[in-house]
Amino acid sequence: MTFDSPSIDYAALSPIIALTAGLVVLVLVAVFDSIKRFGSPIALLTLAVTAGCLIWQWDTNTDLVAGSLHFDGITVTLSLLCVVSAAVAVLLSIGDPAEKQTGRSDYLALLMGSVLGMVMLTQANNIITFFVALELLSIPLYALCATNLRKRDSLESGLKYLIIGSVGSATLLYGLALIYGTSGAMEFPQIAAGYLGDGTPDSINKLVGDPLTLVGIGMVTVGLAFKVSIAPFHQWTPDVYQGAPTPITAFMAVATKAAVFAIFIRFFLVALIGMVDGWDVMLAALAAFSMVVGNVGALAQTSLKRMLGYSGIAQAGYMLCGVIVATQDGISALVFYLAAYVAMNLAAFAVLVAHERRTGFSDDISSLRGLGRSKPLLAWPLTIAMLALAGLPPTAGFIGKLYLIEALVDADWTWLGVMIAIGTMISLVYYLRVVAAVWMSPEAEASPTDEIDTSGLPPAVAGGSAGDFTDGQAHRRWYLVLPAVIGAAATIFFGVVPQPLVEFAQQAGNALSAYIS
Amino acid sequence: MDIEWYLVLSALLFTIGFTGVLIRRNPVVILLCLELMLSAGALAMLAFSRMLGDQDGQVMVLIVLVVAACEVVVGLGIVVAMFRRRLPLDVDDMKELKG
Amino acid sequence: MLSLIIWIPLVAGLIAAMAPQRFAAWIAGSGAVATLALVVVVLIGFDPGGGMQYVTDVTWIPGLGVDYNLGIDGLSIFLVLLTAVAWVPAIAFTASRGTERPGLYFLMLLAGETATLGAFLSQDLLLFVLFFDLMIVPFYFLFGIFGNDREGVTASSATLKMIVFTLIGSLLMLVGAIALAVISADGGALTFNMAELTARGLPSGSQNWIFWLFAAAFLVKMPAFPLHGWMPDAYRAAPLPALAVFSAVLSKVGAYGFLRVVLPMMPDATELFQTTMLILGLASIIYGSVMAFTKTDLRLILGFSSIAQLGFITAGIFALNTSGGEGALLQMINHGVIVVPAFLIVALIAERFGSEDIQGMGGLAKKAPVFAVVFLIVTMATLAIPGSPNFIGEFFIVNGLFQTNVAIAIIATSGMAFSAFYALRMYQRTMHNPLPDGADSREISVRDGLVIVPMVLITVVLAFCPQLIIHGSEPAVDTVVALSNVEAAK
Amino acid sequence: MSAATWGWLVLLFPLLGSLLIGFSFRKIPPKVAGAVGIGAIFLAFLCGIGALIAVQGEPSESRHVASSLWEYASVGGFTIDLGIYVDPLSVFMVLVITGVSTLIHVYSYSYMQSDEGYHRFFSYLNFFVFSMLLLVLAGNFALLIVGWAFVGFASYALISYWYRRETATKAGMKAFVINVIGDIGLVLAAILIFRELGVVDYAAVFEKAPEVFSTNQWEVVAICLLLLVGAFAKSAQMPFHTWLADAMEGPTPVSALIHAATMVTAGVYLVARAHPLFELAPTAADLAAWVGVGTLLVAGTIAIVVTDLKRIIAFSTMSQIGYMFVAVGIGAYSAGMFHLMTHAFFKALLFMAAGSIISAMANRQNIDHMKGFGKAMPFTAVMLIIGALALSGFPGTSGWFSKDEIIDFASFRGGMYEVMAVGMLIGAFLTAIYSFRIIFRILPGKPCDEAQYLIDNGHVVHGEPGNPATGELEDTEVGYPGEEHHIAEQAPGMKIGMAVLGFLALVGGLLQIPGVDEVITKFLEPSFEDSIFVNSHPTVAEAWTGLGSGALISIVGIFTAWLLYVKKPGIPSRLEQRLQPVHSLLVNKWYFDEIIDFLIVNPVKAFGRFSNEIFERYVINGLTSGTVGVIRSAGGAVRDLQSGMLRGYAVLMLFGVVGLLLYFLIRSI
Repeated sequence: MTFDSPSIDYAALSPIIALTAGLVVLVLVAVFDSIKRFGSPIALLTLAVTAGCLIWQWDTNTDLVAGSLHFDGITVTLSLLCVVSAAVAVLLSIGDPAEKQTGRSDYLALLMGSVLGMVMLTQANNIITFFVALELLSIPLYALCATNLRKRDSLESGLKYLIIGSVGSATLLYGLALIYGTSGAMEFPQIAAGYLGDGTPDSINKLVGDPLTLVGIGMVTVGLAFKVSIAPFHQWTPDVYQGAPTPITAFMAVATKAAVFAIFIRFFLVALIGMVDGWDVMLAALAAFSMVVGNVGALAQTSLKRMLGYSGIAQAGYMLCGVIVATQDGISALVFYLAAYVAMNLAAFAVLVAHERRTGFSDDISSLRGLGRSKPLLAWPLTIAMLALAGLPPTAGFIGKLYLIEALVDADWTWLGVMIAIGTMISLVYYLRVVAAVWMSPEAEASPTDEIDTSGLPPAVAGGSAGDFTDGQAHRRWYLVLPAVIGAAATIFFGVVPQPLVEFAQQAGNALSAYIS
Repeated sequence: MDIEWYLVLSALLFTIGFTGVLIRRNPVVILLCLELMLSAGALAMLAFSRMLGDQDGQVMVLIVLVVAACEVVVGLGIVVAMFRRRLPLDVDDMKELKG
Repeated sequence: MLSLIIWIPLVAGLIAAMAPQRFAAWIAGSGAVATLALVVVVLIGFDPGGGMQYVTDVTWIPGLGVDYNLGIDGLSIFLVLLTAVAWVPAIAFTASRGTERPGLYFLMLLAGETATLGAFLSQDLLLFVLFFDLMIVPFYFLFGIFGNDREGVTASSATLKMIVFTLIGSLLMLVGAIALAVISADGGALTFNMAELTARGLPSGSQNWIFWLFAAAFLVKMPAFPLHGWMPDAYRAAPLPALAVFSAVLSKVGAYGFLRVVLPMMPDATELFQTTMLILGLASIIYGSVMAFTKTDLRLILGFSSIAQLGFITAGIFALNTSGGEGALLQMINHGVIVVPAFLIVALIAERFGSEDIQGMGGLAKKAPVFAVVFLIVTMATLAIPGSPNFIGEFFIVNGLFQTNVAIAIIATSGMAFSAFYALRMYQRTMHNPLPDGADSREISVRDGLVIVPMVLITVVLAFCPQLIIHGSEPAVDTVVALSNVEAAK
Repeated sequence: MSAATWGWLVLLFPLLGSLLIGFSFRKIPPKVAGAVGIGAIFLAFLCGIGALIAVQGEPSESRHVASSLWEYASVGGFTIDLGIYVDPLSVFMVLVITGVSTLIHVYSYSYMQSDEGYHRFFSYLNFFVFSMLLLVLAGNFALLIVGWAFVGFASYALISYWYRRETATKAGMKAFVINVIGDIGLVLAAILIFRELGVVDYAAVFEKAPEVFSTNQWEVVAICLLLLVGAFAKSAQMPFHTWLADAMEGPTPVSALIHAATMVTAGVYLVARAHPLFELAPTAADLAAWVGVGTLLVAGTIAIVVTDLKRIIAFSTMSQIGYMFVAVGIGAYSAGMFHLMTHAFFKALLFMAAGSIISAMANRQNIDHMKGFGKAMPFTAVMLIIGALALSGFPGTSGWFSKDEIIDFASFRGGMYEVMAVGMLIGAFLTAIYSFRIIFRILPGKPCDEAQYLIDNGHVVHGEPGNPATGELEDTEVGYPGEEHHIAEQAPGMKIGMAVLGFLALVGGLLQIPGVDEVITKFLEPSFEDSIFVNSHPTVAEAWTGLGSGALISIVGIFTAWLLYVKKPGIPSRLEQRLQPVHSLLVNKWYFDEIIDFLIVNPVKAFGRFSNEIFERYVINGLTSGTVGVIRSAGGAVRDLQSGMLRGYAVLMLFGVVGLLLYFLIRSI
């Protein structure tokens, strides 16, 4: 029997190839002490190359690897977002205590692994790649969360994230199994075809109504909802965000949402499009619930990272509306909002990292007092980020909310639009409380944080130096201030001239023109 | 044996795993229970693959085993790190992050 | 040309923020004066009957159907003039008093001017909503950073309450605006162009709830009776020059919003809720006046008197006839012109007495006759003494109300009697009665005089001939009012 | 020059005078300021005469001229233009106002000599005359309201002229608020006129009114009632009169000018000017008359009991204005105007005389302390007597002619107007009593120590400065009219003013001798030719019999006053004990102040306190802090849910999964 090698479309696979290459090089570099210092530049280089490949493949729309990956507009846009947030995470973690303890390149290798998982997830087109990519994305993050061995919180957050994450993945797996069983196929388009049955309306109802399918969809929703921290499954988010080292929190908050929403779109709007009125009300309920829980929860927070965690839950609720609407406008609104969300959050986290380094790990809002007067270069990006998150006009946040509400109202989901408005109203209080702390209150002395007494412990594992953690000049470090300023500038720029970002988002929107109107 | 029995078994496995995670306090045992839940999913996948007659399900099961292994590795890694830090290996004592 | 008017203040503000602090005041002042000059040029070239003029229409976000569409007509020409005129004394007064961090102060003040001018000039609904939101942000910083903490209420918590209140309104308006555009497009091309939306019309069912979304935003902004919870704390916390401009101009955007958006685009709903809005306006008049003459803090007296005046304006707008509408527009400008010097005078009084509570005041007129006469003219205009332009505004509002609902008109006139009482009480408790020891009643300085007297002169000139404003704005008000009463349209 | 240009000039000079004095208060010395003030008003008087000649020059049927400068405001068909309307009625009023004002300016030139607010006084006085002239010359109802309000403002400014005195500022506030209520009446009337007739100018309104309205149609009655509200507020008639008594806080020339001659007559002018409307609404006209009668009786009774000199004269003004309202109410317009003129003369004279006596009494106004000024101040005494004679309608004096003409007209009309005539006669009797109560209490008898001091060393005693009404002491800066006071005997200005007025009070009546020369009626006839009463007035015989009865009543009144206060001084005090309740009723001015406070002022203040303490705190703030509280507690709940316990999260996750599955199972059935 003749054995013909499969035709591999290297061009479309180039982003994944570049990332894998980078990952391998990083792992090798980690071995030799002398060149360990070059970890970050290599990581940045790989990310740059990947971004280049993605942009090179801007408008390809093909199936890859025998249908298991599908490279199209959604992939390009959302992968770019993941790559950008990864780059910023790398920049932020230069000189981060966690990175020092685990040795620079290993830390970055794990990060690269996670990014690879994300890029694959945005392309996943069948159940197997879906599950593998999701796990490839999560497992390095579990590890990364626990890297700051010095701090007890970091270990605790890592373990919590792992256990709850695995429960979510297990549920997801079981759901996928059920869907595979009832639809009879692995690739999403075939699943959709499978659910259509022989096209006769009653067969559709039978299949759609069949309990196993619905249970399957339910469990898959739980798995994905957990990953993107939608309401009832959000409990891990605040703890992990607070515990994990801040660059990782930044990366996790932004990149995971982008990747998981990619698979949300592909899975729900390609595979399960047949039973849209089955799951859209359920998702709407989840979205509304998470908006309320996220916004209300954030009110009572004093730690900035926990507050950003809760705000992440609320923003995830807003973004989910893009999927519920099941229209191209909905997807482009979602992608636009994600892009704005990336810019806002990275600016906020960059400032937070710089502030933490300078004041020794106190992420309490009251420690931000008087920042406006003493460090305007840090204060302005944080203020712009907060105003953008609150959805005030000159920023991309406002245009994002506007685009989302317009998509909702267009598809007769007006009550969700009002829910977004109400959620934003509540969110004003805690976002502006940060702005008030930065600008309007007098200078505050930084409160020292709890630190494990590392006296009795052996030196850090794998050669991590046990130097002290505060870096007085943190606020002037280029790699900390640059992402903050760029993030804030991007927020304002896309707030005033949103058209390029709208086109970027529409690229993703009309990628699914074949499946939805 | 038609497929219902396999599904019932996998559902049973899943619930046992889930309750194990809820009840036990030692992280290592929790990791074990997670393995159980993953294997329940794998079993269901196998059953359906057998019913549908194609090998996709079995390929998936192999991959699931690999992934489960990775998780356990990372999980145990963290548990060891915590043990070295002389932190109490009890899930209920991990209450630092709350509120 | 209009874009120039909108963006010059912001540019001047940015330069003032960057430049060395010594020149900040001069740059800011020149920015404001330049805008004023441009507005005067536009005013000269303005032809009252000519509908929308100086139109600039550039597509901004084609994806969302939003375009950068500016235009000026009878409705907005004089409000734009009021804005440009009001900012100059505010900046001059702050410059003469000096603040710490002047660069930031002037940046925020001028950003406020940009947003307000934008709101008055934008002919695209989304652009209007955007500028409407943008207006409150600079004042949030101004009141928060430069405001003064009072017992029990810190400046930042008072301003937080203000901005949350206002933004709740404007968020509801955002949803309303999108719903309005989407429903009126029903499948066709989505646009936010106000003229287009007015032409398309809206099914009356959806008009009703959209009406209340818009009304909520504008009533909070004014502030009107039930939704003025934020006003006392914010007014007590704010720095006075910024407050003068805030109270004079920003509350007018709310009233202007009714005329520009609600009346033409939702005629059925306006017709349906006319009486409720009249009663709301009336409640503001009565409640505002009653509170004004019980309060003892000068800022709150002026604040609640503005609520009463805005109540008059709302009633005028919802009389839905030319006389009511024109009276309301005239009253908006009169109130704006008189409130700026009023607040600056309160600042001068506070400097002389050390506090703003009128119980400890009196007898200032003894050694400050010129100051007393200026304040007398301001008080007389505030209580709308016949002969002042404010009276002509109130006269035509009551005349308009008379044609729709006689009972409400008569109760509204009681507002005139109350205003006489509280304005005179304010004047007497500060100027007359014996001078308490420890207060120095020195004459108004030439510098302050140069800042305050020009605005008072505008009122005096308008007193002789209010027709200047009426002539310019009547055709535009006619079109809006004609659109709003549905039977005439049918 | 045409009458219109004269009209504009009449308006121009007082305004110029007021601004000139106002702006140059630091540069020109007080003397020059006084001179400028007097000059401005005198020029206005000359222009008034010019207008008189111009108007008389016109043929009789076209003796009214309307001219407007520019269009003041026009919205949706409602056009108001800045116009004046010159006709015999307005010229007559201009002459009375400017004439009397010039004399009062001369009087106050020396009376206010050492007061440190001299410039401010003359500036306000000139502004007052300007606004009064604007009111009288206004060509349409809107401009009338503007004049009306300026007059109100000027009276406020002059009442609280000594602004450092608490009682003065309170009185000023009270006068101004009641005046604003009057303005509101006029505003509503103007709006109603526009709604019915579509036009606001006098000529057009009075020409269109008969076509549109039928007599006693509710609209025209409403318009007239609203006009009456304005008139009563300005002329201090029954329900709105409480401010007049307190207005005596102002300096005496102010009381002379505003609360005797000019401002209080504005209401009478308004009713006369709008007579076509009132004739279409007889019920309103009768109401005006009845209120007039009521006021004159009430005021008369109070004047008998009040002990403050200026307040007695104030209440007498109220009752004389009552007479004028009856006159214009029943259609005797020219009689009303004539009484208005004569009243201006003798009432101003009385106030001036009272002023010089009060100065002599070192600013104390209680007549119980005043005794024996006849010898101490002969000139003032004579003037006082002339004024009292004219006021009580002693035969031969101007008061006699003017008051009795009204009474004759009332009795001529018969029916219920007969009852009014009787009321007026009783009023005349009361007037005679209280006017001579002043004379007999102050002039005869042993001079009190101030008078004695004046007789001995020829100049006035200087008590320490005190509030004349309440008597409690004040610091000298309060605006006390300077150290030296001025009595007519020593101040030339006061003497000239009083002398001329005294002459006019005596001689004024000859202008209108029934049967001989009805100068006023013939002069005003063109203004009232469209009135239905124009050619119906009592025959000459009836007029003279009326005059006879009037003379008789005034003599009897004077005799009883003489009896009570000179012959048997004990009677009044005994009467007071026996009729104690009546006495206290009258002393408290029939408790009007208390009634108004009870009905209007206190409820409004209570409503203010209620809304301030309770409503604002609980409802408005409750609303906001309530919602914030709810949200914050929800936030707390979410935070407590976050127990940090890993197993807790897993449980919630389980609930989430179960919830979803249940939802789907339910859907799938």
